[in-house]
Amino acid sequence: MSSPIQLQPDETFVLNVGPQHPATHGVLRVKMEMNGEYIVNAETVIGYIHRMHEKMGENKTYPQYLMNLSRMDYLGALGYSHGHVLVVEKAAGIEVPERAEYIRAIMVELNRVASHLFWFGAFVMDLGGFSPLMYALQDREYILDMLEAVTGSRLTYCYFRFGGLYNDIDDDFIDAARRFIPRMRKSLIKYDKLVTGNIIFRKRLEGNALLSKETCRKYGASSAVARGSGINFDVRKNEPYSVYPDFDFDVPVYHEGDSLARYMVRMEEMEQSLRIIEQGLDKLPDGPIMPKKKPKLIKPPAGDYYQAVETARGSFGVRLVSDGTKTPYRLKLRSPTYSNMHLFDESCRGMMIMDALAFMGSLDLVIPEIDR
Amino acid sequence: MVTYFKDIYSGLVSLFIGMEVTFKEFFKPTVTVQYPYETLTMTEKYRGHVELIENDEGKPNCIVCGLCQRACPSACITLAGVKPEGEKKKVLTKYILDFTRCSLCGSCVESCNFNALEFSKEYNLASTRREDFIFDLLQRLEDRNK
Amino acid sequence: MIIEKTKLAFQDLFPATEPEPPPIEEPDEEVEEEKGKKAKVKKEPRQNGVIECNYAVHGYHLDAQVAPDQLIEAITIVDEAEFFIESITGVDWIKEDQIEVVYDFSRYDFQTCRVVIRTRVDRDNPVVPTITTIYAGANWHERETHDFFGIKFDGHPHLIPLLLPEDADFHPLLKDFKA
Amino acid sequence: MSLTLLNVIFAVVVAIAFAAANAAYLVWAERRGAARIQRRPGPNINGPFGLLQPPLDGIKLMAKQLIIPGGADKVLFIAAPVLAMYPAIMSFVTIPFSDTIVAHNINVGILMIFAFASTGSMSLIFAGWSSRNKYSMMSAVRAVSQSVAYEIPMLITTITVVMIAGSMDLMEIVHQQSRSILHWNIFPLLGKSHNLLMPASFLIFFICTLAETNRAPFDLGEAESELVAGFHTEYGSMGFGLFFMGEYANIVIGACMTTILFLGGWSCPFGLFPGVWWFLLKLYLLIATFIWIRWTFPRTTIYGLLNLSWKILIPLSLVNLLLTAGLIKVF
Repeated sequence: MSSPIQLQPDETFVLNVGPQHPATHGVLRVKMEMNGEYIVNAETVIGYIHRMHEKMGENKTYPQYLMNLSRMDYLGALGYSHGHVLVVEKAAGIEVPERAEYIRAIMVELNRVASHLFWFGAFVMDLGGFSPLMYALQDREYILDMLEAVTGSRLTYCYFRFGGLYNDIDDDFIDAARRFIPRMRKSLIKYDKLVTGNIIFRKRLEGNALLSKETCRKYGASSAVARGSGINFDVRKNEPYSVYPDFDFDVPVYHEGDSLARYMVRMEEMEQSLRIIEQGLDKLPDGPIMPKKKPKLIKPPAGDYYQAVETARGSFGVRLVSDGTKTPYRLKLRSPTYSNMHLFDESCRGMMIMDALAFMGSLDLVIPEIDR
Repeated sequence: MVTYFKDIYSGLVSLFIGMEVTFKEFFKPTVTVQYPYETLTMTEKYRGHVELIENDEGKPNCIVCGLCQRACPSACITLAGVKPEGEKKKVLTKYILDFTRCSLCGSCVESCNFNALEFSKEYNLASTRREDFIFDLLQRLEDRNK
Repeated sequence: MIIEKTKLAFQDLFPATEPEPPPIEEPDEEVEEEKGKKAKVKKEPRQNGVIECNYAVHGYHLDAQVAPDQLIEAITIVDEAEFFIESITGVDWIKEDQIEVVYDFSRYDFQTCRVVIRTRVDRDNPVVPTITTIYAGANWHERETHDFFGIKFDGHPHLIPLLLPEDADFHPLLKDFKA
Repeated sequence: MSLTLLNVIFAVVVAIAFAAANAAYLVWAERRGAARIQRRPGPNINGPFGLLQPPLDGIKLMAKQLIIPGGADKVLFIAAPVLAMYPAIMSFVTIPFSDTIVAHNINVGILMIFAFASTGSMSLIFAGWSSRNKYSMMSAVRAVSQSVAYEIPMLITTITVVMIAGSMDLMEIVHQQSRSILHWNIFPLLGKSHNLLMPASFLIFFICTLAETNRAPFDLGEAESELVAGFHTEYGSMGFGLFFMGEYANIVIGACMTTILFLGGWSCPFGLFPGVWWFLLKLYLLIATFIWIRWTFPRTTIYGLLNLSWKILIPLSLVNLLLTAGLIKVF
């Protein structure tokens, strides 16, 4: 008789979670050293879908690189494009018409809601509940339909242009967005009843994976990971960009630092995004969506430029080093999940595998965005 | 002891609330589209792969300036044209779109100053062969006019 | 103000370690707006020192260039001031035969201050000390920078390719890299 | 009823057919039900309402190759899916569907069913052990602790019912509840016990049934988002199919037991027209609840599950047992 796995009480074994595992939502691999169900040590292995976006940035002209940003994060693509166009506009000194900025903000927030909805569904699915995913996708479809009608694509938008936008929005979009807000609020109540209040769900997440402020700082965590640990950090508030200072919205902060806090932060962020969309639609000014005078060839003056934006997954930064030519000299993309995921190795030690995977879900991972 | 029973009670209630939600959803109509049997019409601004626009005579508007070729980030477009004797404009003889590399960014359509390119509404593209996605747009234009 | 405080802390680094500080202090007081233009004109590699930058133009407040051996001290300053690590990256200045390692830091509170710490090393022997002892989160960033630029982080606990395949011996973001 | 050879063969064939048909069509019902809850149509292409889906799935599974992973323990690997199916089929032999429809009634029917049910977790252990897969192994370990934890409250609750009925004969238990809804063991007003905590007992039994059959929210053995597919990760083709069918057959057994012990078996709530239809109605309502629960709740954790059992279910069921014993003595 051949002997399967030998398990001695003091012996550990290595469990490969991934690269193809249902809980990793992509090609992420975590090498877990396990003692029974407990994780002794974990090492995350990333890079399975590394595409070297940064090198592409050095080889392509500025407008040609636009479409790459939306390939970084397929769930909240517009936020990333926003960071890129903002840094290039800042570097090249392109004025953006106010209407364009408002539309950008509305679109980014819609995209953020869509992204959070998908995260919500996938997270609950990680925990074993399947139906909330379907409900979340119904609402998300509505957003994607709206975005498709304007941008022409459903996931990998190439909508923002340096100085403005590709398309203007029409009344249909505004109507649809206005109809969406009450619908989404109703859905949020439904999710609250179905998931947030559920005793099984709460028991699983309360006290799961406590992250201290210090850990967040040392790893540079952002988004709900930081805000769930009592750090009031949102780039939209801390370093206001675009037209965000015009909007009245709150940053939900929870101090527990557990997975439930991270969950609650994201759920409340959706409501805040709805508020921004509402205000954006009310305040939307008339005017052009592209500046009158826009340089034909974008050649930012030599120098070093940095722009951070708050995407659905946290603080996304673009560092642009220009040498005054039509291609960037160096384009660094600072992806938020990269830092958030880095936390995982250290924090999951001593956890049971099911808690660790719940923790992983609460980090809101999008693997192409980590790997770039 | 009181909290013990309270926990059990509130836990049970939360479970029943959840079940009530799914019970209500059970009787609502379905929202999905039965894809091969039902299809959706694409919105006006939908971006499928690019297509040539024809003029009144059924010839492409393209004047072979090559701007789209240069604007393309992934070098999907290959085009060629000749200048017939006695004509001012070039005439398009070849327009190949390598759709395997195209990311539908729209740079080509934007860069075109002669209203020669548009997005198609084609989204039912599937094949097991790579060559099927290398489109001869001129051919497609002729096929459309047949 | 945190910007002033951090700047002063940085300035302390330079006279102490470099006996003959060239005109570093001058750029400090320079009008910020000119910085962008100045950088274009400047051919010479920048002298070590700290510059206060125009946030509206560059997107960061303080820009400190330090020598590799001052790095740990500089990072300790930002760590003590409770900055969080944003990213680490490199820039290959092939014309000057140097690689610049760039550390980005920012703050969680509302005293907005973005700090960039850079250090330059020779392309032939790119070695900088690791900062993983101070910021645990620098681990992946340093590995990534090692992947892309071949910079060796001295003392790094696990310097193996992260994003590139594990047998990768090339550094794609170097300007002389040919695929 | 004399047990002839013909009788036995007939009973076994009917039991297998019933179990298999139930398993197959419960998959369909589950998929349709889940789809309705999620506002999709579910399988609707093959046949009217997709009714041909289960046989076609079965054909597909049977046509596939059974892959035995290298280094696996072959005998146990093959035995495990069979073990998953057989206790369910065996249990059907003794379950009374009505006064007349029962393959073979024995006077310790409850004992027999629990004896077979406890071998069910053996199949998970065998599958987990023999697959030589870490996920399967972990799933098997979970399955053991789960079945140990949940058999206790389940048995204690059953003892409560047995005490009320004074018999371990399933027929007898049903007969005692047969007059009206108020005589059912779940509603204790006119029954023998007068124990007002019997609804809690019913709930405990129901939860334990969910846990024993590895249904969500207690599907820790399967836990597809953690352990890939748990004990049947390495199974393909009909090996997987048998596990799948075994799961549903076990659900049917669990629901049958709940019906018999607490819901009065084939008796009508108003004492009219007792018969197998009432039994089936109650049975399928319970199964619908199983499906409904599965598509509503997230999964528990292994320690949450054990806490629930040891801290809540076992004490409560013990209290209930003592109370019932006392009340029987009093009245």
